[in-house]
Amino acid sequence: AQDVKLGLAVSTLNNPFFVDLKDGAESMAEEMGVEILTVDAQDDAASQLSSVEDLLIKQIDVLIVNPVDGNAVVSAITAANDAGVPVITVDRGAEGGDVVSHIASDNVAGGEMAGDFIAEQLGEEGKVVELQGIPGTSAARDRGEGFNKAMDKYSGMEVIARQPAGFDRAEGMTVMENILQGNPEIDAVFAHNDNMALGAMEAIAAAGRSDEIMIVGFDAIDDARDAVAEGKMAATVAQKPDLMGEMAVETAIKVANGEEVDEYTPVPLELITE
Amino acid sequence: MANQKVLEMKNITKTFPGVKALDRVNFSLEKGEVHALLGENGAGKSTLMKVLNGIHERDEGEIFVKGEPVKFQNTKEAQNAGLAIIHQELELIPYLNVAENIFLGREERNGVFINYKKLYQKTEEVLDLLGVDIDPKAKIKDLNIGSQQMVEIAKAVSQNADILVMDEPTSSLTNQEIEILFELIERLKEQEIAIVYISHRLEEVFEICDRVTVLRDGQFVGEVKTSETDEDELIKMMVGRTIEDRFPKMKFNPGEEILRIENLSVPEEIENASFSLKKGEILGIAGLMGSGRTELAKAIFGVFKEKTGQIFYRGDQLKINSPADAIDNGIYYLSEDRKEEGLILGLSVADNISISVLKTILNANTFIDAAAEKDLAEKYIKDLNIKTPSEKQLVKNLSGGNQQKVVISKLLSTKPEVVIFDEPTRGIDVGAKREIYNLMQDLIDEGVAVILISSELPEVLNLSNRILVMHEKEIMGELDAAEADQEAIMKLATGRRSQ
Amino acid sequence: MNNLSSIKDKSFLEILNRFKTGIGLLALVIVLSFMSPYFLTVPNLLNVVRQVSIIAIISFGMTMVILTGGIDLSVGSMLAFAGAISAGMIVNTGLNVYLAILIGLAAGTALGLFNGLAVAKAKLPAFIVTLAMMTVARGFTLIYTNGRPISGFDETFRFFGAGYIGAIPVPVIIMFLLLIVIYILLKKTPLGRYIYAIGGNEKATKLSGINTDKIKIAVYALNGFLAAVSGIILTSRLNSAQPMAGEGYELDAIAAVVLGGTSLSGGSGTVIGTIVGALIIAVLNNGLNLLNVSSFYQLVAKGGVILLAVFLDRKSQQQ
Amino acid sequence: MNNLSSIKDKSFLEILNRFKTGIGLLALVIVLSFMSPYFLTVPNLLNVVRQVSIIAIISFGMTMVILTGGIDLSVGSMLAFAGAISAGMIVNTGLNVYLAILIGLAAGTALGLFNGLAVAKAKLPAFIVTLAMMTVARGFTLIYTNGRPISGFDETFRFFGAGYIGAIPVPVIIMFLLLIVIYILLKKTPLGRYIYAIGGNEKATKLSGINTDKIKIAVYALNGFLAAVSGIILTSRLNSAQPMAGEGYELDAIAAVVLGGTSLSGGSGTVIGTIVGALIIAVLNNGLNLLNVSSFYQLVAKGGVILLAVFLDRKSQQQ
Ligand SMILES: Nc1ncnc2c1ncn2[C@@H]1O[C@H](COP(=O)(O)OP(=O)(O)OP(=O)(O)O)[C@@H](O)[C@H]1O
Ligand SMILES: Nc1ncnc2c1ncn2[C@@H]1O[C@H](COP(=O)(O)OP(=O)(O)OP(=O)(O)O)[C@@H](O)[C@H]1O
Ligand SMILES: [Mg+2]
Ligand SMILES: [Mg+2]
Repeated sequence: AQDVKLGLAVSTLNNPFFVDLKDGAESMAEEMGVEILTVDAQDDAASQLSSVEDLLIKQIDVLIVNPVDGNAVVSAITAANDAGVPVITVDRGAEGGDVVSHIASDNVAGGEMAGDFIAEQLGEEGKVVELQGIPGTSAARDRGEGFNKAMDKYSGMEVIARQPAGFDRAEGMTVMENILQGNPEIDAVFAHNDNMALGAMEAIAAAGRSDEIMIVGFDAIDDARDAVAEGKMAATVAQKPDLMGEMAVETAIKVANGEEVDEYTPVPLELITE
Repeated sequence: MANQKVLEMKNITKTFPGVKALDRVNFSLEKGEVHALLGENGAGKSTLMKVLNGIHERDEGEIFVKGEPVKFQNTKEAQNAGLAIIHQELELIPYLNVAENIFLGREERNGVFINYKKLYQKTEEVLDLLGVDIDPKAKIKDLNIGSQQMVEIAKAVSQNADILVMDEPTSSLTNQEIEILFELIERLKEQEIAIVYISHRLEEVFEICDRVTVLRDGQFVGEVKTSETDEDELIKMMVGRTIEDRFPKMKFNPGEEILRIENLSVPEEIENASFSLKKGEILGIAGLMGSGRTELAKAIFGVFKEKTGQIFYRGDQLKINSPADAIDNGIYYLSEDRKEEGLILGLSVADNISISVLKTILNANTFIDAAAEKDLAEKYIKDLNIKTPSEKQLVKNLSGGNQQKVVISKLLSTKPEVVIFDEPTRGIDVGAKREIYNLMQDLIDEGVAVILISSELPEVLNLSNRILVMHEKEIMGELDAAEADQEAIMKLATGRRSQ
Repeated sequence: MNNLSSIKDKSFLEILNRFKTGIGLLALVIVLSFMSPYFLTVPNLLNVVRQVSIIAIISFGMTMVILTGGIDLSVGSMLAFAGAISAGMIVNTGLNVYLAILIGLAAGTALGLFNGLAVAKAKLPAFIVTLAMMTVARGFTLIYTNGRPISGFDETFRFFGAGYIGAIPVPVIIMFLLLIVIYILLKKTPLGRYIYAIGGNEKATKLSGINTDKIKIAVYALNGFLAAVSGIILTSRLNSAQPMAGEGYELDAIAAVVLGGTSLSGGSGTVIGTIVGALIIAVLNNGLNLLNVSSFYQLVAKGGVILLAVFLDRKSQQQ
Repeated sequence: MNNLSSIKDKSFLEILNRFKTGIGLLALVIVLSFMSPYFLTVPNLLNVVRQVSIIAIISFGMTMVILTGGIDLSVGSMLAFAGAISAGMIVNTGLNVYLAILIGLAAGTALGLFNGLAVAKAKLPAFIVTLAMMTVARGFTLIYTNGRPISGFDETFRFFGAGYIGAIPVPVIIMFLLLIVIYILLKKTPLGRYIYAIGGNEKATKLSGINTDKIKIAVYALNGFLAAVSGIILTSRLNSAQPMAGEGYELDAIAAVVLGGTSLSGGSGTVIGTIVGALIIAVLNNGLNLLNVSSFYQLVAKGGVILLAVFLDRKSQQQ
């Protein structure tokens, strides 16, 4: 693996999930002795295209991209294809272009997993609050879709409030506080990410309703794992971002060396419940 | 008390980009004297005083205050050395009240707090000293320009300075207020305070000043005792030639009626104003400050949204809902407040002159014809003798009087048929005043109708053929200028109606 | 003309106007009371004032900055930085809580001081200076935290964000104390007057012998300090220092200030108006949550109501 | 006093100053050329100008708005809205591409027009009006797209964002054409002059017989139009209309304008300065990526360099 230069375009590093992904990739690259150049799009599809263009100027051998958006990333992938640079996608897929390998776990499936878990715990009957991510982002869309798919399966499950809280812990807390005011009866909260779940957890604790309301998050960041371990949260869906990063780099090195790789490598989801 | 020099300025030189504003100027001031500083617009009077106060840094020269060489870096240092200045362009804070403005930076304190009780009390004292009736709690933005000027004066006087610079303090004052100011100056003199007095009104100079220093084009021309000179000599020193009479003998040629106002009212501003105006005449409007002259003019000009009554123009009723309507119909109003309402200070002389007529100097109906614009600006720079390095100079860098000429140029460029001049000669030098009077003559010769609002009664009396007098938002009566005198006007202006 | 009756009319009108500043808020409160039975309840109202405290404290500082004719886009980042520093001192370094808070406050003040120096001394535009500080301070925070939240505080620290004194949440008390202090500062002290004066006419203020640079520096530093207070309360309240905390708060704070009637060009406005503005935003968010308006429509409703509120306010003030 | 030599000095200085507006950019380019072998290459420079075009086009409109003394925070949302409408017309409705683009442009212009009316006629503060529009237009976009991207265009549409004429990318050509048009508009037409005049002294401009309301409305509408142009280029370039496109672009655009020397209080500035400002930001982003500065440090570097660039510029202009 001499002189291989990889490019990694991350959707955002303002979220520990993707920081883990990046850290996994970078430590694997270090272990394997290859150079890796990381750029951050700060969740802006246009900015991702620009930074991929910048990477291509530096003549990388393989592009690993964690798309901000599956459709918009196609332009970036095409640009890489045109420059003869093979592309690997991580975490989110692309809707077009030549992608040699896709490494991800399924957000929709994760949402569904969380929904099923809640239904199961409540005996298929209860009132649930959904804290949504930033409207229009793929994570909010997919996790919400999976969760609501699960809810629709059970006639006894009712989503009594769906409110956006910006993937942000402070906003998760504020929004939950307001929902608590308006809903004397709540059995569970599903949040599109752990940050919002943890914010909601603080709000629920402050309202003294921790015993009545179970909380399920998504991402399995450290704080959430701790909360689950302490019994403050019921569960969080783990996507193993560091593993994804590691696998992406392994695959990229194989591609660079001309070896065969799998078109799709699923990273198993895991529901962390204690 | 004579011959004690409190201030000496030697060989002061100051250059701005493109302008040598001061060229080796000397100036000295004695204890207890009122020393006039005269010169045409742009001669460098204000600049010399700004150099003295540390607002501008001098390029060369020396300044001695009470014998000590000084170089003030800012106004604070100048203040501490006993200097105070009344700025020509009012420098007040619009949203603070009168008391806060007067004592800005010198507040009475009560521990860490402002002692408002004492602040208002001291403000009352200063205002009483000036004999003006201004509410210490009124915000500056709600005061008219004359009252603002009084506040500026009060601010300087309240500093108890040994050297007081007054840069055109009377330009926005009424006769009555000027009298009060002069009494105050007399008292200050008795307290051995030295005063530099800048004004374009020569009669004032003879009334209160002991000595006169004249500047021309940034250079020292001479220093004379007031008692040993006369107006003609001073004018000659200032402009380098003699000027005949202060006022030209106006020749009126009233033609048909062009404008008639019937029962014009604006809530809280104007009550039931009616008058008519003929082509080729000058209708003077006199009145005390706050009598509503400006508001009447603005009402005609379409500034106020709510108004009742009719305006007939060239025989037909005309709806004027905005200044644009007025200007499109050939009616132009020159504001008394050039800084707030006249000029766009950050744009050039040419940009300001052409703004109202840009649409008439287009190439291909779309682009401003740069050459035509330059010609237009240069024509007025020449006609009105505007002192500026070029038409591209920013207006904010012109002297006050030259700024006024720029506003007048803007008005003239529209070739109006009715012109309302509101204090047109404010801050303008003798020579330029004469030019403006001549210009009014030219206007009426061409059949333009002129309305002249002025707080200088001689101006109204000498230049108009008819005079309206206002009091408390109402027109009190009309006088024939040929028969009227100051007394008759004052009678009406103070509310005693003519029969 | 300056006769007494007109003066009296004047101040009567002014009082009426001052009362009217809250008309948008009042209208909002009335409408929401009818629309949701949960809205006009003591717990919910306490909830709202607790929520408003974070933004309100920042917007007090923002009011002063805007009064001088400036702007500060870096408040959100300074907030996050101060919160992270305090949290790091407690969790990683094991420092005494009060000392850690002091260090956090000092950190925020230092960043604000830098803003002030760059604006007043280097004469750079406040927008650019604070935009740069916004990214730099965010970068510092991410570097310091390595992009991960810092969590796990004891009760002493949690008191400031999550505690109560009597029935009143501590952040609300802090907010009120700061409101009073800044109200007095602006109304009763020379510094306050100079802040208005600089925004009204900086040149004239300078000509009055006032060291305008010093005042601007003080205002920006104070703003950094207040952002730090907010950051520490937020960290305590969330029980976690978030590296991305406070993102976008600058817009909320400026909106509160402008909704409250302060002119963006400086020189006029009050901190009372600002708290009304902040309440409008907070009540609106609370109401939309209570009414369970769906996320996309929430955006439309939020914008529309803000526009309506400011429209009502301005109309009523034009008498 | 009025002697010729002094006039010549003046205009020489002026020319020098005009040249100096780009000194921050120049310094940046020189430094980056030394630091990265990839920087000063034709493909990379083309790359940078293509990247800058989206922000640049918005910031041209923003320049005009700011020159009048206003502000527009809604550009990013208007951009997304126009892009989504055009894309929806093509993909969902199957409309002719050019017609779809026209409808998108009209949509952006309509939103801008609303901003203008609210600012000029209802006399509401531009900050609040456009902040409200920012959330409302974002809400509209999300509702229209149901929160999902719209993708799948033919070559005709892709030409505007991804095509080339000769070796030059189409967005770059559009940007340059707009630059020239707006430069001429501001410098050579009455409308342009009035825009400066309003920012300099609105009252005096009105009293000079100019319908200032009409001009402000035109400027905001034009700004909406330019945001729409940007939105359509971006949609075409990304081959997808993103509901969250353009978020935060308002700050980039305002930064470009202010970096380019336009005063936020209006009345002075140029669109040439703005393009220099936009280039500083784009070159900086590009350079930091080429130098592989890690993401958190990039924030610090970005803020620091922007501060330095504006510092150099202002210093050199104070001669
Ligand atoms: N800041 C400046 N920048 C450039 N030129 C200036 C500046 N200030 C004054 N000048 C120029 O210096 C000259 C002297 O101006 P000054 O204001 O001292 O005149 P003045 O004698 O006070 O005139 P006036 O009677 O009209 O007030 C004028 O030509 C003016 O244009
Ligand atoms: N912006 C304002 N807000 C409130 N009151 C104002 C305002 N401007 C002027 N006034 C008041 O309106 C009245 C009339 O104004 P003004 O002094 O301009 O009239 P005038 O007859 O033209 O007097 P003059 O021209 O001699 O100053 C005054 O009492 C003044 O204080
Ligand atoms: Mg002068
Ligand atoms: Mg008047």
